[in-house]
Amino acid sequence: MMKIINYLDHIDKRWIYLVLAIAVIFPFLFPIGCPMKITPPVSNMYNYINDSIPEGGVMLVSVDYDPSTMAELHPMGKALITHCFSKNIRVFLMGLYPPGVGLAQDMISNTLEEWNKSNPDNIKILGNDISLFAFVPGVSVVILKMGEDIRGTFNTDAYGNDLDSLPIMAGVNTYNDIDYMVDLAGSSVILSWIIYANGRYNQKMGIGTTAVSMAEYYAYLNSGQANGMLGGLKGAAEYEALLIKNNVSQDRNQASIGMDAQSSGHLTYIIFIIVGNIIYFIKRKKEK
Amino acid sequence: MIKGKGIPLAISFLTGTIIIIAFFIPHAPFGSFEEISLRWYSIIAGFTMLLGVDSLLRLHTNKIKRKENHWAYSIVLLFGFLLIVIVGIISTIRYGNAFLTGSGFMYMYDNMIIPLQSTMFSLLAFFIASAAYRAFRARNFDATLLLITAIIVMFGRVPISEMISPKIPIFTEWIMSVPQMAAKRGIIIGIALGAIGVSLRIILGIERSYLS
Amino acid sequence: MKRHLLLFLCMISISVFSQELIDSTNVALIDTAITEMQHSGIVLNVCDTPNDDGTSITIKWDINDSLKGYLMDIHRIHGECDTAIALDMNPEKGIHTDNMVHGGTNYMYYALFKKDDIVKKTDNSLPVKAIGQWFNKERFDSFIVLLLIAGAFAWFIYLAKKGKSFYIRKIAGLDAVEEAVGRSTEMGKPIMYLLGIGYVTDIPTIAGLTILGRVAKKAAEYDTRIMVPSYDPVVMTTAQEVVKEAFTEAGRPDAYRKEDTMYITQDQFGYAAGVDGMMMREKPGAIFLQGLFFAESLILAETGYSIGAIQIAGTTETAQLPFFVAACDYTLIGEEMMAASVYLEREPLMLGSIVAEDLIKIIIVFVLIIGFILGLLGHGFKIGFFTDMFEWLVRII
Amino acid sequence: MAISTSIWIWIAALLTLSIYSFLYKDNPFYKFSEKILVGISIGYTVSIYFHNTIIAKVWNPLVHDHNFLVIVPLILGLLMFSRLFKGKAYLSRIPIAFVVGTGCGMSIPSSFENLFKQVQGTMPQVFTIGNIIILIGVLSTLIYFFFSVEHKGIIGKVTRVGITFIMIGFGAAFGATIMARISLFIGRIQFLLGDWLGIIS
Repeated sequence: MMKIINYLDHIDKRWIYLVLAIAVIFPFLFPIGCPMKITPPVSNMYNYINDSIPEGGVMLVSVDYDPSTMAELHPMGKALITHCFSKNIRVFLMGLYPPGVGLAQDMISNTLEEWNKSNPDNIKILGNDISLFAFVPGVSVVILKMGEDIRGTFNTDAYGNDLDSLPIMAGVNTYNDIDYMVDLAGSSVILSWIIYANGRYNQKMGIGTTAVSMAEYYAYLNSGQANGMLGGLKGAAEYEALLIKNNVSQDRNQASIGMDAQSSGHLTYIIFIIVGNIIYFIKRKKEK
Repeated sequence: MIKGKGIPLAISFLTGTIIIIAFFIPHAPFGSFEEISLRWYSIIAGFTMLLGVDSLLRLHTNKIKRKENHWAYSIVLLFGFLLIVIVGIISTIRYGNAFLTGSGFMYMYDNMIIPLQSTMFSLLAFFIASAAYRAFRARNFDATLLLITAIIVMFGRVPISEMISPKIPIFTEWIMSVPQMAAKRGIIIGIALGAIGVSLRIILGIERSYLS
Repeated sequence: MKRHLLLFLCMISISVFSQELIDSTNVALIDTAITEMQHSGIVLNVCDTPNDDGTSITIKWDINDSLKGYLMDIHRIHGECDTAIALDMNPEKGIHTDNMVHGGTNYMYYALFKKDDIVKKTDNSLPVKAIGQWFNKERFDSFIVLLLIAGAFAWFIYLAKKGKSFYIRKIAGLDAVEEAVGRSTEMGKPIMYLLGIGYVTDIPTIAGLTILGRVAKKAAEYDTRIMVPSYDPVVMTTAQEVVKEAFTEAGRPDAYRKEDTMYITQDQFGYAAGVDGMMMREKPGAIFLQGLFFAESLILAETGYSIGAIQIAGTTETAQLPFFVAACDYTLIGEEMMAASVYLEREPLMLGSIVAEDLIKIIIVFVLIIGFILGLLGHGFKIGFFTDMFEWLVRII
Repeated sequence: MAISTSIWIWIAALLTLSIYSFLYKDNPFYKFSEKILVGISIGYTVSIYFHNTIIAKVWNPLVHDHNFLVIVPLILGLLMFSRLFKGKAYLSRIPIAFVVGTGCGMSIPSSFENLFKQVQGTMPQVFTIGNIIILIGVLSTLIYFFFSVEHKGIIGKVTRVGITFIMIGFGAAFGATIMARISLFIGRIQFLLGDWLGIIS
């Protein structure tokens, strides 16, 4: 018995790594398909976009994260864009920091390709249905300036085209012309959006954030400053589940599959902590 | 006199107090002080960063010169640095702004920095696993409490827990929005007061170790 | 700060914007000449923007349903000069700030409401001047709190100077410093002190540097090596000075080794890897992690645990604290770490400042309790008077 | 989906794999990728600093607006490099003093705002058990941070409650952080299996 305990106590780290890697990769190859319960903050956002934005309406998504949180936030952006495409809502993307603009571009090319492949009867075009504003430094200043004049704030899109020349810009001048905005970020920049865009210009908005930061923003949901929230990979997965339920997209997507992996990963950690502590206690008892 | 700490202490005192006063006085010239010093701050603080980059590059050029162990990797580092700077300059000349999508600079960012950085951070998932097994011990009441809460939260945040009981996710949310929030508020208030304390000690010159 | 930034940017944007718009303004004026001008019942209320530096005027108007679907232009009149300061605005905002005025000059404003070819004009407003204020009334509450804190600081520092001694409670992690240094000495192992990946301008790094001074002094007294691998060159040279001073204070300047405070690399994971390797080679008996730590905290703490060192950690980063608590023997949490230098130094002036912080905490505790009672009586038992009191309290905070 | 033919995806995939090879043991592939990451990311940071600060806050005001005041921070910044010269290092205290002084000056008003916000947030508008527990938690945590009172008797018991809240809070944060890290790993797996190998869609 003690031999096993000793062996387990001094086990090579690499076995631990291997167990975790297998636990996370396995669900990708053999999906489990955990059922998903939809939480109110997610369904609120979904319903608002689904019911309250008219056809041809305008949605703004600000991509304010960097690679370190992209795994959680990227699927949210994709799900939101797909939803807007299906409702024929125009989507604008932007980034307050340089990394966000790069990530937003990736998001656009991905969703456009996927959508046009599976919906040949409703082709979406860059510049007509979706666009990405150029990067402008200034963060909260940019948010404020958009309330005065969006065209004057950015001048061009991220591909160097004059905004005035884009069909998607028709009638879009300030926040008044944007029906809904979602900020995707893992940092406190969400607060700047809430304080300036919502506080000063009454922009209707939703939040997409990481699992770590979720707890901070409940207060803003309660106060009504934001009407919906997607939290972490789970939030994204719930949104995808809603899209599938309403036949917007057919197959399970990134976040939903990721959720299986997340589940098995968490269970692995829990088992590690428990086993590690059992060994610790047995050894301590023996030492006494 | 110039070599002593007198002048720097006076500078800290003056800049600190002026900014605090300017916070309450919108009238010129105070109104613009905060904005000006913020701009200066970002310019000067950037040089601290440049100094670090300079030391790092110097460390590696020296390694190459002396042909120390693994000096070839230092060449890789310098190559990476020069590559992105040159690409950045070329992109700026071609597009007017290196941060435009489609410029070579952003291409390097998207396809090299993004994957490398996120992979680097994801290594932590493995280190946490090994730490969970080897270092996170319920050695006392506090640590036990911490680990139990962590296990509940990890479990409650994934769909499996719903299959066992729908109450588990609700309980997890409650932990996040009630006791977690309370502790966080307390700690934040403490840190805010502590920061005020340290700031005042520095402005008043009681704390001066940073000038060594 | 954000106010000023905003002001500044609005100024820039409007200056760029207003020049571009001169032509379109003319067009708008021609329009008004062709169509029949109707009089609108709207009145513009203009006033100096409060709490600013005297370069803006606030224009307000009442919103009513008759404005639905209209777009609004606002014009500023100064002598002969008529300038459009806002074009095609949605009137539902009810407020606009003109940031392009000079202090002390009289201006008048009027607005045009447009829909299809109907244009309604308001009367010219009363003349108004922009005046800079000497005190920002919105920040009165902050001012009072500042006075309170500064007063408390001054009072306790004064008491300390007069020779009053203050009590400071036990901080377990700091009492363990002696034990950790002692045990390292017994085992003949060095001590390792990590300042994290902050710059010398970050407050946690500064706090870490002061604690370093105390720990180094203990190390000098016990005649034990202290190693400080650093992330930033400025932090490194500062740490060298701090350690040198501590050794001199302890009367052991000969034992100081400059090369023990070394530069590793300014790269988060490179630093973690470098320090990790050093831990495995040198097997320090005690490891201090005091400063600004991010994702590397876990890697460092786990390696330290695996080599069996006593670990004393401290940071203000709430996301990293759990890892420290789980893997280290002692952890200084947030404010404890900022107070640590005072605890170790026991200098009367510094102690005074800690007591002052506590006084503010007591005030906060009382405010919270009073707020709770008022809230309970007001909102819980619906007693109007207490509701008002509660609202008043929330408002002043 | 089939295996990718894009050269960039191959580069990203190979770099990703070489970083993961570190988990087996330190090796030349890992060292190569790590060094290239460090090189590129400091190059990137320097470019950002140059673009957002030097050009926008020094060059433009100097050349276009003839605002010569910006020379002062520029000189102060350059003084920072005196650290590298023996005997002149004391000059770098001046910019450090300025930056630390400004930082402290600014941290005081912003700490106030934080304080006010947190205190206000704790004042309950509605009476639920949750709000009362939050109040108890905030008060006891705050009392834990009292330094001038001995933690004995009633205060000792209250601080015990405070530390319990703190540990529960840490446990929750701990769980959430783990969740974020594993999401990152999942992201990389999706890239490797999906974008690169095309095994999953």
